[in-house]
Amino acid sequence: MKATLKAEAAAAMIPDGASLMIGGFMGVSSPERLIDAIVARGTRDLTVIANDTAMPGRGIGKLISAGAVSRVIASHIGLNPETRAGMIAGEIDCELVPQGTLIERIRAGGVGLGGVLTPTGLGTEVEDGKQKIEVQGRTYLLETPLRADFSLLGARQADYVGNLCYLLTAHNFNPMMALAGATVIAEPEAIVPVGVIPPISVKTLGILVDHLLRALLGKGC
Amino acid sequence: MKATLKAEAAAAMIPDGASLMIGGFMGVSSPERLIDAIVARGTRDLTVIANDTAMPGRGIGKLISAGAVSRVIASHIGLNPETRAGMIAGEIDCELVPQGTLIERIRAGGVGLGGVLTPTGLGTEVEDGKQKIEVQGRTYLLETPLRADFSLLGARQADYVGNLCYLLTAHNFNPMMALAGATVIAEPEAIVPVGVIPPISVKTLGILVDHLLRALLGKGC
Amino acid sequence: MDAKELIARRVAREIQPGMLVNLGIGLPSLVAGFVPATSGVFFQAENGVIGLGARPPEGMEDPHLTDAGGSFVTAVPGAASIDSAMSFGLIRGGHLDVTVLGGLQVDEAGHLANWKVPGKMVPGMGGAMDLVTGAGRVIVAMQHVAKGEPKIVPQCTLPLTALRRVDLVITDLAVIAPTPSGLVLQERAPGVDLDQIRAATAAHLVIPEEVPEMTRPGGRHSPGNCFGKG
Amino acid sequence: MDAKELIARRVAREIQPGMLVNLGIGLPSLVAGFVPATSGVFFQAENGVIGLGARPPEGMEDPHLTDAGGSFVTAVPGAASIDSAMSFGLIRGGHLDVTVLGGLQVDEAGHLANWKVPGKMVPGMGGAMDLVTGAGRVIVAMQHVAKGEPKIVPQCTLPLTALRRVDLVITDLAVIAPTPSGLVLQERAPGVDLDQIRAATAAHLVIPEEVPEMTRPGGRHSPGNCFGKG
Repeated sequence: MKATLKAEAAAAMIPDGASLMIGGFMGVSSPERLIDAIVARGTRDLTVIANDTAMPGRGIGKLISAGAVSRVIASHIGLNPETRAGMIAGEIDCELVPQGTLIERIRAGGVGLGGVLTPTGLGTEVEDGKQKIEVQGRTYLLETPLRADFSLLGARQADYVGNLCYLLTAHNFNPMMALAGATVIAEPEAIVPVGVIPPISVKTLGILVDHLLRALLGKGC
Repeated sequence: MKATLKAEAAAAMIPDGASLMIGGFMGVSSPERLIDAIVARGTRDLTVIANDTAMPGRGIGKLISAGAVSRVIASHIGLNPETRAGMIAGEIDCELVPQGTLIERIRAGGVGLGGVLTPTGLGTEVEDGKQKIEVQGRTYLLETPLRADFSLLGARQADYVGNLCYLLTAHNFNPMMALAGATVIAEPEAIVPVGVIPPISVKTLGILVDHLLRALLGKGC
Repeated sequence: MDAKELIARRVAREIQPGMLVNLGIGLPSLVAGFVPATSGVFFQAENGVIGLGARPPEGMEDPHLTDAGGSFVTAVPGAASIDSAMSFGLIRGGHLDVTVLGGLQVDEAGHLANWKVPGKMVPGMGGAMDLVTGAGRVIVAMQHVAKGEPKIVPQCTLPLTALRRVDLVITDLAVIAPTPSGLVLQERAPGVDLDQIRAATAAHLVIPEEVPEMTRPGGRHSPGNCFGKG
Repeated sequence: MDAKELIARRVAREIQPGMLVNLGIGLPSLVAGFVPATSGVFFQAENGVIGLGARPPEGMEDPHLTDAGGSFVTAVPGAASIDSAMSFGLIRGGHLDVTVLGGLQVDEAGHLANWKVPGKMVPGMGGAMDLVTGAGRVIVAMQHVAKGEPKIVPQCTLPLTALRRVDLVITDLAVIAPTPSGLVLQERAPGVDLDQIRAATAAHLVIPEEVPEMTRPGGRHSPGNCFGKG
């Protein structure tokens, strides 16, 4: 059983300079309260690994606007002009990774693989500096694992063991990031008693989740 | 929507010499009716890729007993003395693969990766003949993808789109094998109308399933 | 019929019943409107759903169900939700039958450039590189010319999306099939003649003796029956 | 107390509240009986469940819920079922805190051999190689001697399971910690003296001045309180 904590307490665990994997796709299923708390705290020099940087005012976009982020590893930043401006100004170091490669690198980091071979990116800018390996007569790029100090997840439902469920397109990067963060903090919309989530419905195992944000009850916290 | 077919019709698609991935773990969640139909048909010289060969009289064990299998790629054959006898007699060629490596090789074949790097097997017999690759200062074995002509799956429930659900420990190798067979045949215990399985409960996507065995209704077929 | 609708309708005819299809943002997303709901086609949104449906009625939007562009969508009966590893596993693993993408340039080798204009547009490739590398068929749906500049060129000057030769290019002027022997002009838009196409194309086109119009009598598709099976 | 129970009880004391633990078939599986249900320990069965419970009452077995040996089990509240890719992802990815495995040989380098006796026993390694490679801690639970032959040897003569040095060896005679400077004798079984252990061990043992008995007064574990927290 896990004690739940407030967003401020969770944000206080994250030091300047930390690397964060943050779930969500264009802000869908990102941990919004946790992000707000990091912004409020004024944490700096963060590395963010995520599919995208959402847009100003939403999800990871709020971290970008706050100037909290010095490095981004993402597949797409096109809908956030502030990320682009930060990149051009040299304030944000951006590594752009094909989406399928990004999720496999995160998975590899999470499941103890030293890397994966993918055909994606061959013959493009993406192959620069990467090892090429031939297998069964085809050439692949060796893509290396990603891990982070923290994984910050947004989920629909949790139980007090830490098991998580997501709805529909709100899974996205969350389940794999749960495997690849040294410390995993989950922000569920609701928490239910242990045993209420059927074993076949769990999408992120409670044993992977270190901290659970207290759910909002009505307007209070 | 997929028409359903009888086990005999499905078995008739599988020629002598075919390679089969067969789901199940010690027979749990193997497609028993399909296996029975292959045995009845007398198909020969099959390659079976599976976690294990179960035991005589159960799951893949029935194919071994029938002399239908000339090659096995598995992590464990210890509970089937007939597989061992066939191996010693030179009738069955056995490749033994660590379980975590086996499932990753199947996944790689299914998701279009050219291979994965794993630390498992380093310094053991498993590394013989394999490429070693260093990443971030650690050494890994390059393990190559596996695919098969057919994947034969056992599932709890299907809908007529072909979406599949499994119960508890009956998932095992089935979901990854669904990705790695050129033709995928699923044997559900029950079939429900389209729309009955919630989108978040689908564990194998219907678009991966080519053929669906008719479910047993009462005693009839 | 405007140019975008023309293109979308023509792309829709490439989609066969039962296929799994991924439509890019923008013009390609219009294609769904011309594929009959009864065809058993499943649309993928790479952010995590197989069985994407139309926009929901007002007031019935759900923040947990959006497409890759972040727009609210619905799910059809038989839909399934998946995480990003499975979503791109499907794409890279060859389980996606067709992807329809926009393009900045296509060249004589059939290479596509559609993710970057150095110094101008650097949004990141998102899923484009995986889609072009892994999909069963890659269809590029785009305007033939952008701001007076031909987009079908001898060799892409913009960064490539993949080494893979795309399968079909459908524009407001023509249908062009990249092949090992070059770009073959297969169809022309209604009322468009060969000179117009040549003038709007920087690349060399292989032009067969007969180049029919896109929407032709007796074809698989006729006006007023846009929901007929491909 | 028989030898197996002695070993199982001693292993159980290595398991801390909240851990994720995988128990091998046979002797290691007995450990679960000595870990308190209230400790929040989750047991993994690598065939696909986190939160393995006890054997079900007769008549309540379910063919869809078995352990890796194929025996019927139950699932505790908060359990989750997973496929084999996730199961071994947990193991190889370092998410499993402890694995308890049987052994055929352990040597002075701390190497374990437990999956093959060439020409005699060739069942396949199953999950053993991943477990020894990836688990947070590897505990070998075995008889000290098999059919008169020492199992703790200078160098394994049987094929290795992994290059990784195991963390602890618990037998019916002793608790031994493989370290960079050799096999350190940490505890002896009740009533067993050092000469007995030396005689039953082919490997060189590093023997500290004091080697307490496994079950000692004031220790973390006492008879009659086998369900006390580790």
